[in-house]
Amino acid sequence: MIPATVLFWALAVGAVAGGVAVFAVGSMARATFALLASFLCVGGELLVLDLDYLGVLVVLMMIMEMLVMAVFMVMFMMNPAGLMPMSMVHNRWGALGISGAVFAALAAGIVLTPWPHRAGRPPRDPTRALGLAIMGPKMPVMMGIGLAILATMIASVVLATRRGRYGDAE
Amino acid sequence: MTLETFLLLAAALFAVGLFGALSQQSVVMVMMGLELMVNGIVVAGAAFWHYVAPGAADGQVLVLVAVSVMALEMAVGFAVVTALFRARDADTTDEAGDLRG
Amino acid sequence: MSGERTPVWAVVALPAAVGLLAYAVAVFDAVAVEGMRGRAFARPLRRAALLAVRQRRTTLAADRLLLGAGVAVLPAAALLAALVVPVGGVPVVASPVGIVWFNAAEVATWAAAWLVGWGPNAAFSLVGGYRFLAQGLAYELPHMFVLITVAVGAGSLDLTAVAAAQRHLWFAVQMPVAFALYLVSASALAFWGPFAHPLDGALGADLSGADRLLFLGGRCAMLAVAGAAAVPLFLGGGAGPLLPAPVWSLVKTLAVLAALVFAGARVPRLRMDRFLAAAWTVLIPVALLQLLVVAVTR
Amino acid sequence: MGVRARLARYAAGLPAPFVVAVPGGARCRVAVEAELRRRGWTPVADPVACDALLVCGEPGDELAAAVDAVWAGVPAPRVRVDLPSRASAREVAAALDGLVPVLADVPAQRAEAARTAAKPWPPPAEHAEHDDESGHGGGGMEMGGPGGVALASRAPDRDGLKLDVLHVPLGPVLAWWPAGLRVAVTLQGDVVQSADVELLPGAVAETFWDVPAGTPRRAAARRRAAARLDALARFLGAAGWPARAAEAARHRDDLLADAFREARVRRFARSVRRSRTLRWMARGVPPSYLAWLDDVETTLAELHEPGEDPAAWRNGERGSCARGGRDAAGCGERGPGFRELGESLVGVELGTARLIVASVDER
Repeated sequence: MIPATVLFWALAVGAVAGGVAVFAVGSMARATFALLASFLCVGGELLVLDLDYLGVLVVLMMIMEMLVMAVFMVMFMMNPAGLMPMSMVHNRWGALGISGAVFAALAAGIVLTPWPHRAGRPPRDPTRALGLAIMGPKMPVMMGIGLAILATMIASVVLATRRGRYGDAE
Repeated sequence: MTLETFLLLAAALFAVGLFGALSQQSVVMVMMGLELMVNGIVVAGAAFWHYVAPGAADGQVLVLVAVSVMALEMAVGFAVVTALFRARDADTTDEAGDLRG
Repeated sequence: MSGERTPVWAVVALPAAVGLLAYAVAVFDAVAVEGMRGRAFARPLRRAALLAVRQRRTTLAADRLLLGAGVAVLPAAALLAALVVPVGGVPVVASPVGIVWFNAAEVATWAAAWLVGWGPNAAFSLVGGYRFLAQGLAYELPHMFVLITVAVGAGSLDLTAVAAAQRHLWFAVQMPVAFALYLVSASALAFWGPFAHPLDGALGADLSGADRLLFLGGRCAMLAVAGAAAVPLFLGGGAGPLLPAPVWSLVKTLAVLAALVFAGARVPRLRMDRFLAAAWTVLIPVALLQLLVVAVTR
Repeated sequence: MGVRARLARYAAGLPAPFVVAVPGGARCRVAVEAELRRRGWTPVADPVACDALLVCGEPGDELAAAVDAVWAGVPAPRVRVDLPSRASAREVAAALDGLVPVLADVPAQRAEAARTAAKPWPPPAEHAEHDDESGHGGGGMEMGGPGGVALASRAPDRDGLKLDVLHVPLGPVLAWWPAGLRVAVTLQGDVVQSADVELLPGAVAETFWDVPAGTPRRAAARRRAAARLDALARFLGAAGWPARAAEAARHRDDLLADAFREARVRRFARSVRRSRTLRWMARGVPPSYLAWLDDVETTLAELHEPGEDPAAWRNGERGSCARGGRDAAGCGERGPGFRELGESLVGVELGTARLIVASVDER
């Protein structure tokens, strides 16, 4: 197998490059698939960390999400294929400054703080541990997510359809 | 491939997402920036699980929650954009700044 | 991946095996539509040769990068899905989450369809491409619930463990509804037979030459791998009297593929708007019911 | 010459034909389809995938322009055969024999490929009155978009949004499509917003399916049943059932050649009628295919009745729903003619639109 370090750095550079390409590339369709590439690299990173289930889950969900985003992108954007040069950006330099500062602060924090050492050993099958946790002590988390999903479904249908809240009033 | 390098990757993704969210006019692109930021959190959560507390499954649950948040955020975001597009026939953040203080 | 050392020859043999299975699917299709007399065995080869030597078709302001990506993703997804499918008990990559990996590779066909639809910048292929998203969603949910049902029945996400769990009773018998739903959604995710809606929206209309060969070949390969995965999922993997395990896997795979292709030829292409409503209102509840039954009785 | 030449020669052994139907060329099209089936050269669904474009009949100038535009898009190696509408079976066989050598001639095809080297299809004239090499749409009232095609305009759609509108022609060169029909469609997504129908005439009027006065009763009945089976083949093809469509075409040719077995035709008609899936798919589409099945079965029944007065046949009072007896009672609900097609296509999804067009049989 490829040594983990090489794999890590390759995927890390891929993820950040994909992220940058999202806002650099002209065509909206290419921006969506650059974001998908970035997420696939993050899924790979999770596999490198022996989180098999979560890594493949990220890959699975992100492919579906990015395609739904691509359809909305084509639907709403004026110039989806980027054939007409136009820039949809405001205060580009301000944003660059802020995000640069945030990254510097985070990096300093990461390097300086003495991180605690590992407590305990990773279980033989992390997926089983996750399963038992969300069915056991973390059950409220699962119920919370379930309710949130239900609320989102209802909210998005009500918002997106023309009828709005009061039936066919308008 | 230590905890610090994973956290640096997470920070980089977060920063790129923040730049995108701040600089883009189109709501759909802002949402892409937000997705990248949550993506940074996923990497950080997994790294903390692997390097700091592999015994408990809390790190994994955090990653699960982060992935769900990404899906929900996108769903609601597109619902808002559709409603905005129907009402104002525009999808840029500038034309939706009514609540601006 | 925590799989043990994968044999080097397996990495080379895999594309060859998937290619052969895809050729078998193409031959079944030729026989199903034109009957035996049309030199069915040579037909796919000649058509493949024709595509191999043809010019590529370029349309106005096409997005070559995404079109190329779309055409490459379909066969790549088939190979990725085949990585975790055990043939006679030994997969190329023994992944503990084989089922989720297989499902992720199948969802990649959505990306391929959308990219090939978007690439040539043509109205009908764009319609064929993006409509496949609505269709994919309607077939993916029952497909996902069926795979979860199998995982619950076997108590593991690893395809080898799933095959082992069917020693005394095959899942096709224990959960017949799940098996039927799997066959429906697997052929729908490879947009085959009655589910070839994108192709009637002319999804591949602007492809020619090597692009078309890779895309349609990838489609056959995707169906072939879905058929191969049906064996460990529902038909007890390599188990069977007399013959060794890999031979049984192959025989069962070919049987499933023949059933899929010939049944598909006997039904007209389903109209998308009609079938999607049925998929949401019928297939998903039925899949959930089957999951409930298996979860309770296990 | 290496692998490519050998591959090209191997591929030329089985041409992939695409049959272009032209008004007035029905005799030639039926003969070509029968000959292709005999050789096992199954026609392909779209022109881009074909390497042999067979134009059956003499198209009018507008239709000829459309066929040339499609021919320009067919990648090499390719061959085009224009057959006269009066072509006999022997001429058709001779023309098809000529296909394989032309396709297998690798140097000529390589020259052909170089000549049509990867030039994208130029947008129609009214969009971009520009000189060739500039490639940028200078003229036209819209601002010149990239490559001379303006950006899509927007219009309100049924969900209250203002989305892109595409103006796209359906036909006239399409598989399973009435000869010479062009439907200029305004598409929003995959929903047809408006459709205006246009019939591009052929050089010769269509006479093949007509039942001239005084033809013997048996021949007239066979011709009528064959006409219905031809329409059925097109409908089944558009409905995405290639196996049954090929079967319908085979029965049509057997009927025309008077070498048919009635039991087999009846079994075919019964199995198509009994298909619940087809009935489910055809809801919302005028079910004229059921009326055609009735026609075929009643016409077959009439073949056995003792000496009928041929005059009764000519004006078709007792005849089935032939063109003459169009509004005879009990003829099943008549689908809309081509003229009235426009309205029935509005607000319909693309796949359904093709089914509606295929359910019209204006012989």
